[in-house]
Amino acid sequence: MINKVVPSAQAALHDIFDGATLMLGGFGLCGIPENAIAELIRLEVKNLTCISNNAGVDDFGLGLLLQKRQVKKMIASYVGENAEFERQLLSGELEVDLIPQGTLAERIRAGGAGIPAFFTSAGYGTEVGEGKEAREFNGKMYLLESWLKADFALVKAWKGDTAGNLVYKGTARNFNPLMATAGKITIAEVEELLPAGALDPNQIHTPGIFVQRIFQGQHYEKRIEQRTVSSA
Amino acid sequence: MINKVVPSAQAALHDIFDGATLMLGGFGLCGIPENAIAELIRLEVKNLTCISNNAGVDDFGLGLLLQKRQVKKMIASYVGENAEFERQLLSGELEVDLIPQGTLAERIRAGGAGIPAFFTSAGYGTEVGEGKEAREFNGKMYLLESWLKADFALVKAWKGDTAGNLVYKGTARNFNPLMATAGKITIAEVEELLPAGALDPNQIHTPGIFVQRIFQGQHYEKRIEQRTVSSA
Amino acid sequence: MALDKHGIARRIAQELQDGYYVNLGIGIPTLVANYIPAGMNVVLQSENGLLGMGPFPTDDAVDADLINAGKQTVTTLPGSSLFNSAESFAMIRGEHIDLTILGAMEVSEKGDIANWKIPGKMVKGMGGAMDLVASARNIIVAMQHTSKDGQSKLLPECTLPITGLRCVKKIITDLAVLEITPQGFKLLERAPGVSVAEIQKATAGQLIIEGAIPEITV
Amino acid sequence: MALDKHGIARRIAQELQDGYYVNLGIGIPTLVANYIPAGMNVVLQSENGLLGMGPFPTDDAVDADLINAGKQTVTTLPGSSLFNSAESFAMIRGEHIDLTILGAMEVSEKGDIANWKIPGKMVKGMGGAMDLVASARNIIVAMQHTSKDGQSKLLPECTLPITGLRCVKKIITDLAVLEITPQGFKLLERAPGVSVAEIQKATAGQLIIEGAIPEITV
Repeated sequence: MINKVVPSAQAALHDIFDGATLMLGGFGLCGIPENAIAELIRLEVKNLTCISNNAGVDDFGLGLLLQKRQVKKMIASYVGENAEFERQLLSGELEVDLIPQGTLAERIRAGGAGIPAFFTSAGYGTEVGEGKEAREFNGKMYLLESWLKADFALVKAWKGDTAGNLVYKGTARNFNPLMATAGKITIAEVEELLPAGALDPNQIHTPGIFVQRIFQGQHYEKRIEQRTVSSA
Repeated sequence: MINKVVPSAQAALHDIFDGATLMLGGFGLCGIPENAIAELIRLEVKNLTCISNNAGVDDFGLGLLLQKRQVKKMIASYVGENAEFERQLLSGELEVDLIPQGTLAERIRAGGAGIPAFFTSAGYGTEVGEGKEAREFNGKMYLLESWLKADFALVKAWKGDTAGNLVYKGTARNFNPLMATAGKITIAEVEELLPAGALDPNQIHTPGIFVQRIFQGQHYEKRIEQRTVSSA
Repeated sequence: MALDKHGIARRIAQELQDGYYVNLGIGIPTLVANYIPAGMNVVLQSENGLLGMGPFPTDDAVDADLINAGKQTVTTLPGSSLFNSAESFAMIRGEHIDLTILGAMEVSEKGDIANWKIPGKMVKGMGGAMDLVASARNIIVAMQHTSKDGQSKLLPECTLPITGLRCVKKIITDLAVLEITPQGFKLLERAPGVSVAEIQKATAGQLIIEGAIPEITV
Repeated sequence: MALDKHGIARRIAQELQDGYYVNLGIGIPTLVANYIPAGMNVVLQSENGLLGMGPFPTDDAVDADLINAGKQTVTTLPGSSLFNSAESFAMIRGEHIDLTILGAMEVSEKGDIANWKIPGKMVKGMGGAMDLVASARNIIVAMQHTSKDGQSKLLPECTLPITGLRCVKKIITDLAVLEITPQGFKLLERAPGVSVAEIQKATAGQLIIEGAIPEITV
């Protein structure tokens, strides 16, 4: 089997360039590639286009990149937890493309699956549909949406093996498996890196073919946005 | 959790009607819904439109339905293992729609996912593209293909639970999870039926929402088309 | 007396049916989970990738890798399943969800809904709302009848950017239960002690009143 | 002497590179798996849902639930993965496969391929071939140079229904290795002891011969 392991985030992200288009997995702060984000900050790469469902919070996740003004354009579905984001957006410092969440997910899947465009009903009759081709199927209106791809996809998994196979945990899966398919170079960080053969082939979420580089992540903080509990 | 269990193939398939459109999982004879096919024969339903990657062999799988002349139209990608099929097709007794395998898979997924149409490059410039809208994206030509849905999807899984969650084994997965999403009524037969909670939520291939009825299958033959072995 | 948000959630819970798969939006809709009638099997979908959402975890069972679409820590139940965002919206777009309950800033008498943007002021994004309203078979809106400054949120036309056209079926507010009909908002029930006249006053869009309007019982 | 099918497979194996993901069609292409150079990491994809296809099982390890696209029983390897047919063709359509090797009934000098239908005689269906040829970054055809009755299969234009347009990059036959160029079939290598004149005679399409043509070494 092909070995995709690199020793560190530094080795994995060494060729990310100013102006690159990145996909970053995660929903809120759940399942984000913490090590890759830290390395992007260390690299000080600029003018990034970031495709991610959310934009982190002010002081964690993608919010850290926004703080450092490394992001030129953000493509997301919901950015409500980030005041700095809203400030940069309203002041015009940041380009933003807001996309319905299901359309965002499907456009990324389409990018990975070689489907240049598809029809979806989400956003018809709204601002999202402006300038887009609309068509009726079976009496309902749909919009034509195009695929999304990225120079680099940065994803985070629970377990991975040396062949690049990935398994996610809980709702930390979210956009990660989709983005893994749509990056020209997909870089996976994992909580636990295992030898090929340690994962059940029947239970792989991302087959290794989609992953170009994999590394063992360090020091996961896994910050919780809303710690809600019930009494036992 | 909602309980989807019915006691038998007979109970599960009782309302399948003459002229119904069916999807049947499987690739070759691998992962086919053996119990459901046997029940279709017992029911003697006629004029069926069957969507399935293959058409079985002369005396097993979908071939049994062809023998009994229960099939009006077959939608498939490859039917090379079935002489009776080829006879009925060449004689005009059977309507046949041959579709590239990836397009067939994606059209079924689209049916389940509410995507009425999408572009794919497969078949452009061939008979498959005749009468279809073609469009260029990034210098390459693509065909517009529409979703496929069915009145009933008949799928076969390895393990299932009372909530309708399914797990497949090996390459018996193939079209089964896609078809499960695209049936108005999806009927799953399983080798092992378990209580809800027995399967790891992180490792479900088909979430229960897609399954309307599930039953414990009996007497799986699992016939092998080409038993190829190597010396130890 | 107008219903509080728990009252609204309790009234919405009466719309549930055994065997329903339900997507609950953020805010009041989330509270509906607390009022599912005992013995009724209802499965909650969270669009970030969970079917069969359970209650909040006990303190020692909190898992950062298990949240709902509102980013709250949650639990799974026996029979739950986890999946990616494309599969999640395949469920939604493919009309596999029986009922969607969500909040709104405005609803028009035609059933249009606005809940994602206030131009120049608030830009949080639509999240999954546009997908949900474009595809749900049945959409119930849970909201206050009027804004904090007393403006009606039930309008002839939405003034804010639209989330979806002609999609809302029913509205449950602090004052009333209303159904969208070709003629406008049809008043079905009123909050205990709230008069039809009060509801009329708080409703800017066309209000249809036919016969005696019963009180909401929760 | 013309190559036998194992010779063709051996020559094709020289096209493999370390780190390649490869889809092998039914027939001669399947044999290529036997000639992967030792120490080279090549992963075989089977479009029915397996990445990392291993050798045929020993008799006691045969599993009816584990077959390849040719319906033969196979095995997995450490690092293999299994997936559904939509995911499988997402890999193919999304150009994640480095090399596709398949058989053909005809190839044109422009790189068109026909391998799925003989009108009125044979209708087996295209299976995954149309998806593979429409999306593969690199396609090698493995076939006999001529049909059983001696007709050339390398033509100016295909006469049979097309599987895909302008997609074949290289052809490896019992007689020769040829590359598709804008000018036609460029002869790269000839089978041991087979003359350029013999290849010319067996090739109906435009054949480009530049300089000395080396013999295939396998």
